[in-house]
Amino acid sequence: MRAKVYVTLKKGVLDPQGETVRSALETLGFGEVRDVRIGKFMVISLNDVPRDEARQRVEEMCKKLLANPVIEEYRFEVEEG
Amino acid sequence: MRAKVYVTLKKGVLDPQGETVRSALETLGFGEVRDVRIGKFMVISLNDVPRDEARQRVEEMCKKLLANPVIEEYRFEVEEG
Amino acid sequence: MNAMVEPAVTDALIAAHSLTREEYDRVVVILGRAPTYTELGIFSVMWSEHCSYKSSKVHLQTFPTSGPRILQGPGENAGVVDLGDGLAAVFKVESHNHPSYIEPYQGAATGVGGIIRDIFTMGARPIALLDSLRFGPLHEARNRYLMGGVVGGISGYGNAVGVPTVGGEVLFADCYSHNPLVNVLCLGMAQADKLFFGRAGGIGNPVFYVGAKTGRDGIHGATMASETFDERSEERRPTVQVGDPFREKLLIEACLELMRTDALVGIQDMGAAGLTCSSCEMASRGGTGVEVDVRLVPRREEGMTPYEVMLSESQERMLLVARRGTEEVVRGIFARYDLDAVVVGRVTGDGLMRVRDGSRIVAEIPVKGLVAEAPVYRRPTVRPAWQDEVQRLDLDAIPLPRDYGAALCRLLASPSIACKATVWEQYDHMLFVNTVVGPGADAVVLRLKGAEGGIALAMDGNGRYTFLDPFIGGVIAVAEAARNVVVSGAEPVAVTNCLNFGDPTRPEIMWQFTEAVRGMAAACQALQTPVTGGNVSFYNETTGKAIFPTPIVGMLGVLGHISHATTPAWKAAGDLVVLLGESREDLGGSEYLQVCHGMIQGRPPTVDLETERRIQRCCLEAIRAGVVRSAHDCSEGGLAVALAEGCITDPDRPIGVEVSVPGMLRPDALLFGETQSRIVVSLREADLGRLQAIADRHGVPVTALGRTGGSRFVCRGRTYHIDLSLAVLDQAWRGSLSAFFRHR
Amino acid sequence: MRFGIIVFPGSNCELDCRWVLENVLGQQTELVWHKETALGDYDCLILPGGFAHGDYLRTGAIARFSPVMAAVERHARRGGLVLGICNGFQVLCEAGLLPGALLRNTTMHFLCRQVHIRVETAATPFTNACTRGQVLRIPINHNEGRYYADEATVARLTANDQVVFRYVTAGGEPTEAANPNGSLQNIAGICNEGRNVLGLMPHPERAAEALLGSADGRLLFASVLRSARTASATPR
Ligand SMILES: Nc1ncnc2c1ncn2[C@@H]1O[C@H](COP(=O)(O)OP(=O)(O)O)[C@@H](O)[C@H]1O
Ligand SMILES: [Mg+2]
Repeated sequence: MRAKVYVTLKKGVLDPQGETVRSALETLGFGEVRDVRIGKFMVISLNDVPRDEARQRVEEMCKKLLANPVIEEYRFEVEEG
Repeated sequence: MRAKVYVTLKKGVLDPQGETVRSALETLGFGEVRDVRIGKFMVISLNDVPRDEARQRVEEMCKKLLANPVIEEYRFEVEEG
Repeated sequence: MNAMVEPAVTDALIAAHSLTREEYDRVVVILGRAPTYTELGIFSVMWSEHCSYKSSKVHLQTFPTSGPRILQGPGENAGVVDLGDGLAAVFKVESHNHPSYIEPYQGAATGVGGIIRDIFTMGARPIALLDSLRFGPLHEARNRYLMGGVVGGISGYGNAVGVPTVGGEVLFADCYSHNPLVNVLCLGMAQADKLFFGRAGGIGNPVFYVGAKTGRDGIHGATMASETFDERSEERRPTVQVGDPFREKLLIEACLELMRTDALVGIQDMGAAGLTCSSCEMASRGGTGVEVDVRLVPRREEGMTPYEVMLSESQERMLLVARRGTEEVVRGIFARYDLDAVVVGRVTGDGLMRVRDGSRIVAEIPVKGLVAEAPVYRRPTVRPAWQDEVQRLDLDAIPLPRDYGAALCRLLASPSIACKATVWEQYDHMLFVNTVVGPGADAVVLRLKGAEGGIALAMDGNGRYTFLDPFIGGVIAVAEAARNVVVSGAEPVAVTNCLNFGDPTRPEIMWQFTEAVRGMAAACQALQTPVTGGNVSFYNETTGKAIFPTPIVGMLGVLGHISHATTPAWKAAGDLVVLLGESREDLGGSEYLQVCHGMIQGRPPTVDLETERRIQRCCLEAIRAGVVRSAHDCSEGGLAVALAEGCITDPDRPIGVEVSVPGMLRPDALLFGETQSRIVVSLREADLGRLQAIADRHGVPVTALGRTGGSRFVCRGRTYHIDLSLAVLDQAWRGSLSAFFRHR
Repeated sequence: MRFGIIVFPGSNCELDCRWVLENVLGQQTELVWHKETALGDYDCLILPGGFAHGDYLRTGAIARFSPVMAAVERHARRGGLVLGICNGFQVLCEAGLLPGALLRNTTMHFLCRQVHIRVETAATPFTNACTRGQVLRIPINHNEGRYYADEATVARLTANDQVVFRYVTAGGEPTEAANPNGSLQNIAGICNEGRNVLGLMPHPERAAEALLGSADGRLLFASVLRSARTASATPR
């Protein structure tokens, strides 16, 4: 089974990479872009276990390693197959 | 409106970061993790336009700037509000 | 694809492997039969230009390669120079032009990784990188993208792998727009009596595969680097490799640790043509055979065929031969760094490269046939019909500038001359706390810890000169590199080089190549700086349009005492500014003609190597005697630019200058001409006599130009007058490149 | 005095720290591989610069779980000195031994250059040989040096005099132009409440010999030596 983890910068935290992409898009003629925020998208393949157990394990992974609560927040989905 | 863009490494392209995170998770006791691939997750806020038009524009953005066709592929969703 | 069924070897398949009919027939003779698919792949990479040097070999043999300090000339993974005190410098330059065009960040990054492996393979700790780069004009977004990616890749990989990038050069011209050049030099330090070589010795000894796992990366990268670009290059994109500087850092430490044991017999990096090239080169050097079983090779991907495993160019991998019985020592060391170390085969006595897929033999090739009997070509050469045309230059038709100050500023702002700080600030150039003179001077100077002395390194090569006259271009590449090392306080001792040219099957290109090599050989001879190695990159063309022929010279110099380190910047107000050497009316091929008149015309300045040698000796003696406080050679932009750089290159201490340049030449030639063998020095007034004495002994003309001081650049002559504030010069020189990258 | 220099896979400034401590300051050092679980008795531990675990995921994120870190933490809790330089600072933040985090430079570029930093407090074992307000010339070398912490934390740091260095102009002004990476309030280095753990982005070991352009960085090591002397003078 697979987990998809999304790690993004917290609201107040400045995202220079996103801002750089926004201004690059603007110079490329995409003036309609108001704001860009860039985070991480992780795809984790797991040995099959009951969904709830998997959910709980992935939650642990995020808390322990994948996200830093000082600057980031995370969200994830677990899917079969 | 907002577009969510997912940029991932093509299949077969080495992902040193993902592999390093996988082995870190393993040493942390998450032996059930078989594989980790790390990509980008971008949230783009746009001025409102008809959905199809927005879709087409975001497609262009991905082609032109957001993804590197040499090693990456992309996927996106456009949502109101 | 099922490992058991391999495609039949058809004419189409042979062509797809860029082997000619004749080459294929040769393969059949060597094998005494038709090759298998895997064997065809092995021959195609081993006989590619990149691995076999088939078009360049006979010419490279004309380089002087021996000297009292040379411990290892061309032929091994890198050259080795004796520094005394039991220390040896190991250095070499490598190109990664084609991969960097296809994917600038990863192309440049993996180029850095590759040259570093060449160095620690020899038993040396890599301590410095230099990068020589060529791009198209920056007003084109595509060129900014390429440069940003390449610099980012060198920064990203070099910094993380823990080898400082201490210097280099960047030059710009239209011809590089569709074919940028990325040449990287790596220097390592070793104990002279503890060098290692890529030799497979000791029949029955285990062959270890160490480092990263094998994937389908860069399959046919070697043949790609040997083909001209066309629209179809896009399709080749999947062959791009991704570098992992972290794994390479671990590989460096693990290999150096292993080298401190007595387990290691021979070691070789897996570069172009990966496992194939490394195993048969080791067997060839060792006069042995090698057998490997692809089943045992650690893999990253499912269902790889023997063909793919043998040709993969996955990065951060090494092949090594250990003494039988030391297997556990090897495994133990690599385990400590969490790296794979697997026995994949053994050394044999039958002189064959045998590849097994388990019990099945998929390739069995005489090593001699692959290496020693590889094709060698003396390709036809023709002086291009247009050569006379581009050399013609009618000075009378060229108007003098109305405003010489404006012309100077345009030159200082020309990206090829402008300050490259936006580039080098992205590189860790201080690691290992050796960098006494970092990027921004004529050469970098590194101290040698625990010794009195130091070493200097410079890279140079002016493609425009070489285009206008390949022989002179070759001479100047060597002479300027040596001069840059000399003005930094070091004696030039050895050369590495990278020869970037077009399609060698075109007689005009081959003529450029042979002429440039002839010029380089002559200069190396005269300046007593043997060639210890290098790299040839052919097929630098896109859709039939070749780059300027661009030989890049990496010059290694030795400082007897680190206190001899000297920089271009004035040291104090009130010093005398003196020119060593003579100015001639050399506007041909100058940056001034291109920038101010849009012309790439004329004959480049000629070099009298005896004069060059005397001026270098003179400058070095003056530096060692403590007579001069700054030294800077005249290169692109000529005397005026050299003087301006004396004022502004030290950001913390700008110092003005007031000079008048005597001479009967037309003023633009006097100020901006690029006559070679000229060096600007500054010194205390009291030392002028001593400088004069030294110069007389060497028969070097000395011209006092004026004095340092104030906050303006003032330069007067009979018919011109420049008076600019240093702020204006600084803005032109320092502000130019960063303006192009401001959005980033 | 005995220094332990922690070596993570990917660290690369450990030999430079060793060079300065042994050859410039005549001290004893030992390199400690990250897989060690017990530490010899060291007066000061140094977490050097580099790219532990390739800086993958987040700088310092994986290194903080290295076996040796438990021992480092015990050493710190016991009041032992810990100096984190650049990547070492990032590791200490991830490990929670120092508050806040270090983010991507706002320039979006790796930056290797000399900067000026001002000593904001001499009341630490790492700055007691400096004077408050003294300006030091020391190089930076990082891609993720933008110090960030939430307002409450920054307020607490300021109130407790835990901000040890700020990026300033040569004249000592903490201007925006003098801030190379977008750090909050130009913060270049901080210490913990116990003042025995310091993290900074600039590299003092790269500014310890005049030959290399500046010897200002030596003051940090000199401070450590001095505090050791006073400590040994007053029995524990
Ligand atoms: N790509 C680069 N990387 C690092 N340093 C560079 C690079 N390009 C130029 N430099 C530095 O800029 C200075 C000027 O380069 P260059 O104009 O080639 O000098 P010269 O004219 O004396 O050969 C040199 O000190 C060189 O080290
Ligand atoms: Mg020069």
